[in-house]
Amino acid sequence: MKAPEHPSPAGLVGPAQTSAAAGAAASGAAGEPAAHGAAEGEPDEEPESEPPPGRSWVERLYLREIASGLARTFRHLVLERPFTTDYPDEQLPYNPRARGEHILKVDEQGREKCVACLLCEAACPSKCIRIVVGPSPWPDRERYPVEFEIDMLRCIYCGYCEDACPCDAIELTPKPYSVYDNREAYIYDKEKLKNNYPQDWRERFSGGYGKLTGPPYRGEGGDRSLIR
Amino acid sequence: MPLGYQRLVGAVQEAYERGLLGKGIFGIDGFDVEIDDPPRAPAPTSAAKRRGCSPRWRAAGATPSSSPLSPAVSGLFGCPTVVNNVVTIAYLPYIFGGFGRGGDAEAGIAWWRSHGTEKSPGLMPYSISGHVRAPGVYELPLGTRLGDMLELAGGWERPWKAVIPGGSSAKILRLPESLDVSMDFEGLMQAGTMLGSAGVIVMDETVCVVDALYNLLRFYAHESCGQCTPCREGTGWAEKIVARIEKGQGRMEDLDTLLGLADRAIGKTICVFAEAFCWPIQSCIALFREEFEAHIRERRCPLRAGPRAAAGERAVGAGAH
Amino acid sequence: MSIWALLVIVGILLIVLHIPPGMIWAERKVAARIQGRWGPTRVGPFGLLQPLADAVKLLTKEEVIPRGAERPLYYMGPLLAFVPGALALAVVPFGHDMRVGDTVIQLQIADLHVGVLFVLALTSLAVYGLAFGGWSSDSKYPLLGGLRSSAQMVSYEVALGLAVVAVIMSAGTVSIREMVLAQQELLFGFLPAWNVFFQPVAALIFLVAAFAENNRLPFDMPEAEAELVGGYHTEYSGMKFGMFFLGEYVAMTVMSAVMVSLFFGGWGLPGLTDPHDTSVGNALVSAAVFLVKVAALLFFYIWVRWTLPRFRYDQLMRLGWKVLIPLALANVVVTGLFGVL
Amino acid sequence: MDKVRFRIDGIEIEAPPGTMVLEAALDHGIFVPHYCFHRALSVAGNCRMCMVEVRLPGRDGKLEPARKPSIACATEVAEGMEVLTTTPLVTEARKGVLEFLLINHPLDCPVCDQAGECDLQDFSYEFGEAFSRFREDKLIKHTKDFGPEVRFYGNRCINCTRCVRFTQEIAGSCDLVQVQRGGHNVIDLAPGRVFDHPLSGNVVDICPVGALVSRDMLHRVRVWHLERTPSICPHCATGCNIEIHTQDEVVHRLKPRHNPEVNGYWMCDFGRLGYKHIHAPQRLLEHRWQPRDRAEGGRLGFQSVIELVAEAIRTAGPEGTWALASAWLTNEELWLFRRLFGTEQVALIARPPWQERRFYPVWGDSERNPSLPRQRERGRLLEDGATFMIAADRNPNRTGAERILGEQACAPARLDAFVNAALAGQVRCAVVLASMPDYLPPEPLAQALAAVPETVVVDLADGPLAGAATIVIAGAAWAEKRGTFTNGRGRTQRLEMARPTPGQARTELEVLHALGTQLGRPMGPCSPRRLFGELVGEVAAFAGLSWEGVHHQAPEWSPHMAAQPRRLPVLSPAALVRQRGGGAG
Repeated sequence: MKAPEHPSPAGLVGPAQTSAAAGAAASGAAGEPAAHGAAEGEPDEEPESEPPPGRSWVERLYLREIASGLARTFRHLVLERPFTTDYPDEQLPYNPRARGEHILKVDEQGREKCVACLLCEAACPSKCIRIVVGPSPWPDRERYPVEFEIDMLRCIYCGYCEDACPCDAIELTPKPYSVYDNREAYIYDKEKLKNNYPQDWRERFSGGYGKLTGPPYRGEGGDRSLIR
Repeated sequence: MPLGYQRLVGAVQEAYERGLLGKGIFGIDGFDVEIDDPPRAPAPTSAAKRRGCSPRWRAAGATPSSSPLSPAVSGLFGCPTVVNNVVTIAYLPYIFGGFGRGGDAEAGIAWWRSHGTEKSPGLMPYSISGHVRAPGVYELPLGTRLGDMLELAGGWERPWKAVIPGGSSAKILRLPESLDVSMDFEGLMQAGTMLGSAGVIVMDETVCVVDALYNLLRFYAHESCGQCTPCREGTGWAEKIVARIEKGQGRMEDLDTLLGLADRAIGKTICVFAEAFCWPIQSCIALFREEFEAHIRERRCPLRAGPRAAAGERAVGAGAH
Repeated sequence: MSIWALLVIVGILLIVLHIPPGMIWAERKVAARIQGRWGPTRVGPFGLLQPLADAVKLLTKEEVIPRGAERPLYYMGPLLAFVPGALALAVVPFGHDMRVGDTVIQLQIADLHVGVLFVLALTSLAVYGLAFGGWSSDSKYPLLGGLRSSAQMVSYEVALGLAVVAVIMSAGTVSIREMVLAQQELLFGFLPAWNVFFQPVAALIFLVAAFAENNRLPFDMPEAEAELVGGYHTEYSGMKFGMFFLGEYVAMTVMSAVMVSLFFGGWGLPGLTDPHDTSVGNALVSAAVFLVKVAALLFFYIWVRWTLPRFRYDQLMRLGWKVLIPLALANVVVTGLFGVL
Repeated sequence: MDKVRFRIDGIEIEAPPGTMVLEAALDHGIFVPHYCFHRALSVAGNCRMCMVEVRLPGRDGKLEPARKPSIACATEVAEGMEVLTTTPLVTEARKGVLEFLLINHPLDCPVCDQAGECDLQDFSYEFGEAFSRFREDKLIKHTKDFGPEVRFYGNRCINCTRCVRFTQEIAGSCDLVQVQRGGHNVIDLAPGRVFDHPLSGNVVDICPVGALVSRDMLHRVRVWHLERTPSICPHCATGCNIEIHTQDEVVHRLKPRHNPEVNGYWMCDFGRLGYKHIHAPQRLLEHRWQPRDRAEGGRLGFQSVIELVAEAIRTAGPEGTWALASAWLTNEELWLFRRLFGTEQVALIARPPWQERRFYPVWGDSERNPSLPRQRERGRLLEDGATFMIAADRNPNRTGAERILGEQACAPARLDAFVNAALAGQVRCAVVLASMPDYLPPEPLAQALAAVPETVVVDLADGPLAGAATIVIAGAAWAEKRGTFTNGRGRTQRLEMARPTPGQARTELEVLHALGTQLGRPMGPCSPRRLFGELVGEVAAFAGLSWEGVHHQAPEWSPHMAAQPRRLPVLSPAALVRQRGGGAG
């Protein structure tokens, strides 16, 4: 099998060359730009799609490329240290502005700060918030959420609810998304939301956690993470 | 019950007894003149103004209304209505009845013109109050020089600082610079203020202008009828700001706020009450700005003994809006 | 059958059955490290028990069988993919002969005189497993995967066979045992007399064809995930899928073992093993050498997998039919000419 | 009288003299923000929000720029006047007013029920400023329940006095007054009063802010969730135009829809709260079979129940079958009813009127309401000087029934005939299409129905009617139907479906259509629109009407109505108050 080294584009060659190229193509010598078969140095292919000019058949065996590829992967295998973190033993620090699960904040007396205005519900693009409004049992406000549910499976953690809240009652903590084995567990009710950012998580994000690397968590004004 | 009110009611009763009021007076059948009791309810000042000839006279609220253009044609209950000041009515007999001149109206008019200036003839009862030795009502010809008037009222031992020439809603004037002002309609207009009710309030150098303004505004906040928005909200707001400045808790931007709210209130209300409470604000700040700034800077009233912004006094305005 | 032969069978079986789990672990680890990850770390030290966990998972998974599946063939598929490949190991010598007392024990289950042909015959049977599995699933992806797989394996078997023909021609025997023994000499005093030096072209063709036979990257067309979901085993779940999985690794092991025996001197390594010594120690060392060689080839399998991209199917076919087969034929002719000369 | 020609923002406008600039502007699509102005009320001019710049021609005929803005609501139009609504003078004036309004207004929009439909929010957003210079303490005013329907939040009040004027001019009760003065100015109940007037709910509608809110809907929903469906109030023969506000298929409130010829801007509290029966716990959600003589029976699917009814009708034969329609059925349903049962052995059941005595319009007492003559001049009043009318007839479509089934079929005598026939044992099967809330059948009727062997009742809720039945079909409430009602004065108006029927309930149209099909009658189309088309063609009283024409606010009167206007008996508010005190409504 012999093929012209630099097959020219059909329109630029003479009749003889054209017929030779056509003959070569007809003889079925069209082949494979890659690899293993032609180690002996036999010319092996006439690609049907013409290769870019200026590349010899030796180059088109791509042996050098294969070898260098193997070398590179081998170098990775032997020399380079993995750069992954060993989650969950090792956790990267969260940005203080990371948006994880919600918390429903309470005041000094443990009452929800939420006044059930439903602005978060209105702002929510995934419609994951469900609030049942009722007259509040306390004299200093009129309405409060009798039920407050967030469907964490629907939530996209966009933080719009936090932006919409007029009384800082809902907040997205850096606590990452939890995993459960049943769907019901993903629907957080009011009690769960109120206690969704417990002490150990707060310590964790303020640098108190063992394998935490990176700068400790600091909220704006120092009290962002506090339940207030 | 105020003395003036008692006298008014007494005079009306007397007129009824003598047959000058009531049905068929002067023996003419069908010539009825009735005088209603003035409303005893504490009507706000604004309701008593000229435009207070309200179709709501019989309704509960004494509030001015956007009045017809001419009450004398169509006023109360759609009838011709004339509302006049007591002073006007009191002078009528002197002028038209020629009272004391033998019932000659011409003579009365001539007598009236013999007083006062060309454009403002006649007499005016000036109610001079404040820092003069003999405060009281002085009936003087229009156009009397302010300085003469104050000397007439006895003068004062300390230098004067300011005068409000035409009732509390008139713009304030600085003394002694304005002692030569002619106390008539035109002269005061030239001086940038007005004759108004001719209530002359004189203040000497011991008077704090801020405190005086606060006093005025407290009055206006109380007297606003509350019908239309700029006056209802503006009077209370201005009072609170000036109270704060007087207590030494003011801020420099408060002065701009005061002038701004005055701008926004003037000319936007049904009656002229907005002007009434805004003109003192504007003139006091214009003429005595350094005194306001001293209050704010020193955080106390410079004219009172001791700092007024004592610790423990409640911070005004925390958390508003 | 002597007790020794039974022991050898058991031993080889044990070794062979442990290679796929090890491969799985190694595959995942090597892949991970090449990609800058850690790979399995949670199950056992260094994640060594990961294959066990995988096995437990596969065994406990629900078996889902498509409604339209051709049941008998569907069940046979995984078996055919696994068993013949494993059987081929019977003729591969795992080490030098071992004399215990009076008995000479061959570390080989059966020394067939037609060993190479036996290997070829059995490995080509595996294509049935794939074709059955693909066709009987009654699903388009497996069907396409099975079709591709049969076409590919049939194509490359020719090249593979022709490469072996050249080796047979130069070795003059079809017994793997004899071939291995023939490679224990030294050439020119320093070069092992391995067939790879006599038949480099055949070795290369065999290597490439072995990749294709095992459906390994860069020739894993039958299960190209991007196009065919899972190829012929798309509809398999649980341990049936596990059998396919196992079959692939066993087939790789067999191919490596055959290749070591045919081209890389089998259990011999000059200087370490002595072909004339039949002591137990020498036999064990030779077995270890064999296993290391196999492991090295298996590593090469993995290494290539995580280095090279997948071929297109037409490229694959073109390479097989237009390059490898002519080349192998030419190689046979050249070998024949040398033999005549 | 000649019209006055003037210009607003450069647009040439003609208006009759006496028109206020604000009205003229709104009529011509130029929006001028306003709070205290309401078209149905007298002009107060106290919010100062509608200030515009008015330029009048001077002596020389040239327009002179205004020194200060005027309020558009109290400025009468004048020849050659030029009104500008967007000059810097006006913009600044609006900003000023909004700043003043907001200084004492609490920022409690999140908990305010008005949020979302609040003029203060809207105007602040559009015309106001984003900040306030107010740094002082806000004034605190009282919050209290004015009456059973209305709660007052003094802090939110902007003292526009619309509510006060409403009680003076429309309701005539003068229940609400402004007390205190200055910044402490606040709305309160007149001494000794309770705001339980039957029109009290309207002050919630006219309150531009959240000061007066509905106790019925307090904290229940946020208005931006509500879907609005135009419809007709069914609770009396007035046929007030309303909007049904629903969220997730639950009706949350009814609001009046402006129709100057029916209800103006208003509706009464009976109608306003008259949606509760839609979600009543006693609501029928499935079809039942409860034979008199046997123990079995139970729930049935729709097709089965229709088969059962058809079987009963066939068994009874034409002579033994009577059908009763209620005055709550739509015209389309009545038309199908007539096609199915004819006009002979049918009768009409209806809720009894408010009271035995019929009242005539007594509202609009000009002694108490000095602005009334002016309103009459402007054509704001309904006939006879009444500001609003509640019909004594508590059924929405008696007129329609009379037109379709005939006067005789709807007369009480026919019902008596049915009762007599039933008690005499001549009736084998009775079909009752009731679907009326709070309907208590009179004692003879209940006895008669119980005496009929097969009684089929289509109704909304479990009650005496459903109790007397052998077959109960769950029907649809008025908010779940499309169709038309013809009100007491002969005006045909369209109601729209605001929510689907709950459970297995079906509209009467579906029931009648399925029944007719089951009986083998040619039923034709089932859509209300096409049935109305048939009705227009077949019944003379509906001739000339069109489905589109009777929709929404189109002021189309039926020719029948135009030829013979009927006087509608209405009630005095005092009587209604007494009735409500007795627990009616």
